Amino acid sequence: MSLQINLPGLALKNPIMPASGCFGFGREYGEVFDLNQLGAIIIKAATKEERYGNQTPRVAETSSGMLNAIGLQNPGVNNIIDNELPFLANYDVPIIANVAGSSVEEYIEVTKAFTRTSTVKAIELNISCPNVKEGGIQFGTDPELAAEVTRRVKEVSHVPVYVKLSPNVSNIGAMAKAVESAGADGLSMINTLTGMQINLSSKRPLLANKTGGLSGPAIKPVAIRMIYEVKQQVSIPIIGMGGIMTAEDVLEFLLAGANAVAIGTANFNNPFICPEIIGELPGVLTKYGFDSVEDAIGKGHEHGYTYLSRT
Amino acid sequence: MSLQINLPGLALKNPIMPASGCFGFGREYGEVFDLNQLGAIIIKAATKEERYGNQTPRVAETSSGMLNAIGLQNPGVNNIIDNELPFLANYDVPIIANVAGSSVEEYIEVTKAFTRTSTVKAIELNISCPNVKEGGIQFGTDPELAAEVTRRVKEVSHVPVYVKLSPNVSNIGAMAKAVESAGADGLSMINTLTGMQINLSSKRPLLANKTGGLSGPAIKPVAIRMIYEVKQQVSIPIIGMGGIMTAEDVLEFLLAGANAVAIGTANFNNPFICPEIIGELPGVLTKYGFDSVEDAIGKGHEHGYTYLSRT
Amino acid sequence: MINKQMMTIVAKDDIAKDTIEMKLLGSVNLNSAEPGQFVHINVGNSTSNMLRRPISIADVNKDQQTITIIFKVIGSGTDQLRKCVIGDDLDVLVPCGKGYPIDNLPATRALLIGGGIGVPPLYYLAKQLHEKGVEVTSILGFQTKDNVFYHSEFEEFGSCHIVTDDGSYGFKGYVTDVLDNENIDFDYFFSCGPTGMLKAVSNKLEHKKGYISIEQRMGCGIGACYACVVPTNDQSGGFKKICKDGPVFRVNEVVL
Amino acid sequence: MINKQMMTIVAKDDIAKDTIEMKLLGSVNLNSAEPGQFVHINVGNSTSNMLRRPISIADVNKDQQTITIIFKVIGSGTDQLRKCVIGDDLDVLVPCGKGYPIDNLPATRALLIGGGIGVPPLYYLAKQLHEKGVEVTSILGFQTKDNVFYHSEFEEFGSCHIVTDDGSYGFKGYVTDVLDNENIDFDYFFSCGPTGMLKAVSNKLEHKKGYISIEQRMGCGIGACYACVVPTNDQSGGFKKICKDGPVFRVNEVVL
Ligand SMILES: Cc1cc2nc3c(=O)[nH]c(=O)nc-3n(C[C@H](O)[C@H](O)[C@H](O)COP(=O)(O)OP(=O)(O)OC[C@H]3O[C@@H](n4cnc5c(N)ncnc54)[C@H](O)[C@@H]3O)c2cc1C
Ligand SMILES: Cc1cc2nc3c(=O)[nH]c(=O)nc-3n(C[C@H](O)[C@H](O)[C@H](O)COP(=O)(O)OP(=O)(O)OC[C@H]3O[C@@H](n4cnc5c(N)ncnc54)[C@H](O)[C@@H]3O)c2cc1C
Ligand SMILES: Cc1cc2nc3c(=O)[nH]c(=O)nc-3n(C[C@H](O)[C@H](O)[C@H](O)COP(=O)(O)O)c2cc1C
Ligand SMILES: Cc1cc2nc3c(=O)[nH]c(=O)nc-3n(C[C@H](O)[C@H](O)[C@H](O)COP(=O)(O)O)c2cc1C
Ligand code: FES
Ligand code: FES
Repeated sequence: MSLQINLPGLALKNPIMPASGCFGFGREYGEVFDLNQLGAIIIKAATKEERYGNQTPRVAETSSGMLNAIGLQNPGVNNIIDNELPFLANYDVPIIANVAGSSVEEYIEVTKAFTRTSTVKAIELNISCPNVKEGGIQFGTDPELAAEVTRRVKEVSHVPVYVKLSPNVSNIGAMAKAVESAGADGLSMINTLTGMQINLSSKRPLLANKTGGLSGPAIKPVAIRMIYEVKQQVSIPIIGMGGIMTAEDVLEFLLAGANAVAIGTANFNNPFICPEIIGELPGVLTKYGFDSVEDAIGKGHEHGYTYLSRT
Repeated sequence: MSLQINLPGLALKNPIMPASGCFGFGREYGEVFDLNQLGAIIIKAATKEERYGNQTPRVAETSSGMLNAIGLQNPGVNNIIDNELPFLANYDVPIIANVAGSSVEEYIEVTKAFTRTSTVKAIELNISCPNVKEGGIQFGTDPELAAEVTRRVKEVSHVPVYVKLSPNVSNIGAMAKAVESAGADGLSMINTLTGMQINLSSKRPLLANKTGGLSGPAIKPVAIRMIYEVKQQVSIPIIGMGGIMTAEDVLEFLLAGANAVAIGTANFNNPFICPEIIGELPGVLTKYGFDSVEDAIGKGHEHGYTYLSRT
Repeated sequence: MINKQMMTIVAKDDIAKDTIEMKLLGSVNLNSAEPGQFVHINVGNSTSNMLRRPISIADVNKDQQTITIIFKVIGSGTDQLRKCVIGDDLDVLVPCGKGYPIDNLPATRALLIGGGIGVPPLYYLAKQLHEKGVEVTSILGFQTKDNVFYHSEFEEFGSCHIVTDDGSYGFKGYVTDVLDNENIDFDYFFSCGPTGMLKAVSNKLEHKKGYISIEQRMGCGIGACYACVVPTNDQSGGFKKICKDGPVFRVNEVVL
Repeated sequence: MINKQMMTIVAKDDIAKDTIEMKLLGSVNLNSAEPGQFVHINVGNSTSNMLRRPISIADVNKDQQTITIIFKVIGSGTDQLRKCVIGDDLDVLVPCGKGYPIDNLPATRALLIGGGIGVPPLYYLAKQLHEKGVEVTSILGFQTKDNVFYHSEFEEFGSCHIVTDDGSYGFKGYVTDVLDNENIDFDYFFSCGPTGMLKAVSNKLEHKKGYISIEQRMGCGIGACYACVVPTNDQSGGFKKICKDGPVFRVNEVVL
């Protein structure tokens, strides 16, 4: 069965890729399985300069999920290009670079830096970072700021730009439409929901950063809803993510309207999850009557309701 | 140990109450345990006229949570006053009436109707309903609409008004401040996150209404974060809810800044959950060094960070 | 009165494909349980399978204070239940809903029509009717041979026609084909099964008195959450809660 | 190389209050496991306990291809682990991290200082040092008598001082009190325990060569997620990943 999917800039052998921040720059998982099996790899967020990130603890466990507040730790875009991308260039897998920043200028500079490598096949624009200049409002929660940063990044990018949407918004459709009109080639959704856990013994938030991003199966219904909603409002492709643990979950995302999917938290539970899901996907597609991945995309929008039956 | 808490209009023997929509009008759970044990009861949403609600299926199960799309089914405020409140008046438990509507006028009329009974001790203003006149935008996602409806309802209400906030917003603090300035006596948070589940066999959203509200432990980190955030921005009391399953969870909400809590989804898993938690709360408070419920409220905002230790 | 009790699994058998029969020993008296009622089982913990699963009472043994349930594994909850072993305790709400109102029914010849996993509640019903001296005929439909269960058990109470979709066991066809082909005499019918079957049966037997048992996804299982409503057929805009007013209804009482 | 394997629980014993010793039989060769390394155990399923739990390797039996772990029940994951029984399979990443680099260490007299549940990794270390002919002295601190474990096991390799906070077993006081009171001669020290203890030990022994083992909440456990970083002490703004570069570090290599 064909698992192939073609998206702007990305010829994917299958729709499965590790999500940004959950797979580093591939080295560690590369010791565990052959990365050539993957549809693509989304690398950890890059900022202009090296960043240490937040204090620890940086992760907490929640019911069917986890919180993280890594704080965009990374060696800076130039170090990534010089020291991390050459390793990934050995593989026959498209690399998607996650670009972060706290000002439009930083997003532009990071994107520009990536133009000097041919290893990166697409940009994932991470607009969930706070906009320092505008007083900490997230680019990801204001349609105008989001459109602005998308437009400016598109001007300098030599590869397609996928804008990664934050779910912490009142109107996800408005965000999607704003970045689509600003020229986004695709969407990537969803990033984490902002959450907190308070430790009863220490009587304070468990994460040193206080709040963290909620990921894992807990947020899957929110991801599915947002993708379903956005799919009806835009025509650019969607890389879906949020709580995927199984090949069935992948199909649910495809039905909702995702063209490909990314897997984050599940890697921590099972380092082999990506290749395992790739292996199981054809069987699941067949079981539910699909001949290819392409065939299933958006099919959750068509069918009439069928009643429960306990036969 | 004293579990008592006094909130505007509500002298609670303990801070535990069933959440709106998860306890009907108390009759069914009243057959299972003595309702006099409860701190308060928040009854199911009331609209002006009788409403049948959405088509079935109305519920779906998700990882550590559930989706519901009941659609505000209720017999209408007058039937509630005539046929449901007399039953609840037999108990020595304050009743909080959840008021819903799809226009400011409807909210006002429902609230006015409740002035003819003395059984209702407070109003919980459910602003998550779509505003039909303004084209379906939720009152709960627009600070100005929220303030407007709060102000108008306050004008006619003879009891304190707690505004129930929706978590489906970019900026929960702005919502909270808007309704506080409009005269809200308290907040109730959080309502459900909008989600969806797609059924793989039928290839369509499982709920007949397509989307539903996500509740249960999955959303607890979002609830804790929002309460913690709002607590720092307003001075009115907060009734906290979202995923409470244990007395430890209740303490986490108190530390985050809730003055009392409501329990929803957990009732379905265990019909005795409210009295059980009331029984366990004193032990949990003592274990973590508190002498009363009052003592624990907001204490998660004070302490410095203490390191992990595996002694 | 519904009570919440821990019930111990005292027997467990595979009786057909993915179909398991379990006997549960009660810790609180089970005498009030009626045919058509169900149990609401907690199959998870606080993070997985938040919602209880409704399963019909397939039999009650008042001497031993056990109830029998028969369930088919179709998803995560029933799969979890399948993993339980003899000796395990289950957290159960019992008995839920209203059963077949046979106590005051002037029935003399009853026809029972069950489909698939709708068959279990009819077994205890057949037994009770038989004890009351009512003549019982049953028609049970299954997908295929592998799914068939309780054929001989039903035959103890009267004649039993089995149909399968593919004819691999009994007659080939639907339960309604038996109604067409056999001239079964009865004054009341009782049916439980998939909605499609219930509709077909209700249409075919529209001038007969009967009761059907229906299902819907449930939240609370006790009548508080309004998840499981079904509109009534009387144009009044009324409704019933399947978990509390049902799952058994008079034929044509509710909209299928 | 880390591998993911199913390991069978072949022994399980309560050795102190809420403290369990388990022997796990590997299905993949365990010979490369070193003292100080840890295993990363999946204690849940896809919805509960998403994150694996890091537990130190307390001993390795190369003949039997088993490893021993000792853990204290402090939360939902360790509680889940406690519920596992002999014969159960655990999904384990093994071996993780870098251990105590004793192979090329010119140590002749080693001092081991452990606190509470930081004691387990020191056991396999003591054993290995002893095998290499290094003289081993240990100081082990526990809260109270009920928490003490492995006293005689450590005595097999040399003298072992036990302290408890309340004096209910061994000396009353902290591990650092033993350093003050006894004149222990050593060239290298190795320590594992709560951060407060590691700080006190590092300060007291600041002119000594030594290794400490530290902990942090982990995501991946293999170096990919940056959850478990610790800044290095060299003012360069550098950092180490505890799961991959540690959990063992040279004393003063990282900021405690
Ligand atoms: C009154 C009543 C009596 C029943 N009696 C029996 C019986 O005797 N034997 C038997 O095998 N089955 C019976 N069922 C159906 C049984 O409840 C479902 O098969 C079961 O809940 C499926 O759970 P799951 O976790 O395996 O499936 P999943 O699909 O994973 O369940 C997801 C959610 O949907 C609900 N759900 C799924 N299918 C159904 C369904 N058909 N009806 C109601 N809820 C459903 C589940 O309870 C759960 O909340 C009965 C249903 C009702 C309403
Ligand atoms: C390298 C290393 C080796 C360890 N060796 C041992 C050992 O040999 N024996 C032993 O009993 N314990 C050991 N620990 C601590 C052990 O990992 C925790 O006690 C355990 O993870 C707690 O899990 P829980 O679910 O019971 O607690 P919870 O508090 O419910 O866990 C919640 C989350 O916090 C994490 N967490 C909680 N406490 C710690 C901690 N102290 N360190 C790291 N993560 C934590 C958990 O892994 C989980 O992700 C070690 C920790 C590390 C980092
Ligand atoms: C530890 C961790 C680090 C993450 N870092 C990033 C990041 O650097 N950039 C980004 O866009 N998303 C980041 N994410 C979000 C994920 O890419 C993904 O959108 C989210 O976790 C939802 O998917 P999941 O439920 O499969 O994890 C991170 C998530 C986790 C858990
Ligand atoms: C079945 C169901 C019905 C609900 N109905 C209402 C309602 O009528 N009015 C309202 O304000 N909230 C309603 N809610 C939301 C709950 O009151 C509560 O805010 C939410 O479920 C979070 O709490 P929980 O996680 O403890 O369930 C409903 C929730 C559920 C699960
Ligand atoms: S399931 Fe709650 S009312 Fe029927
Ligand atoms: S736990 Fe992921 S890098 Fe250490």
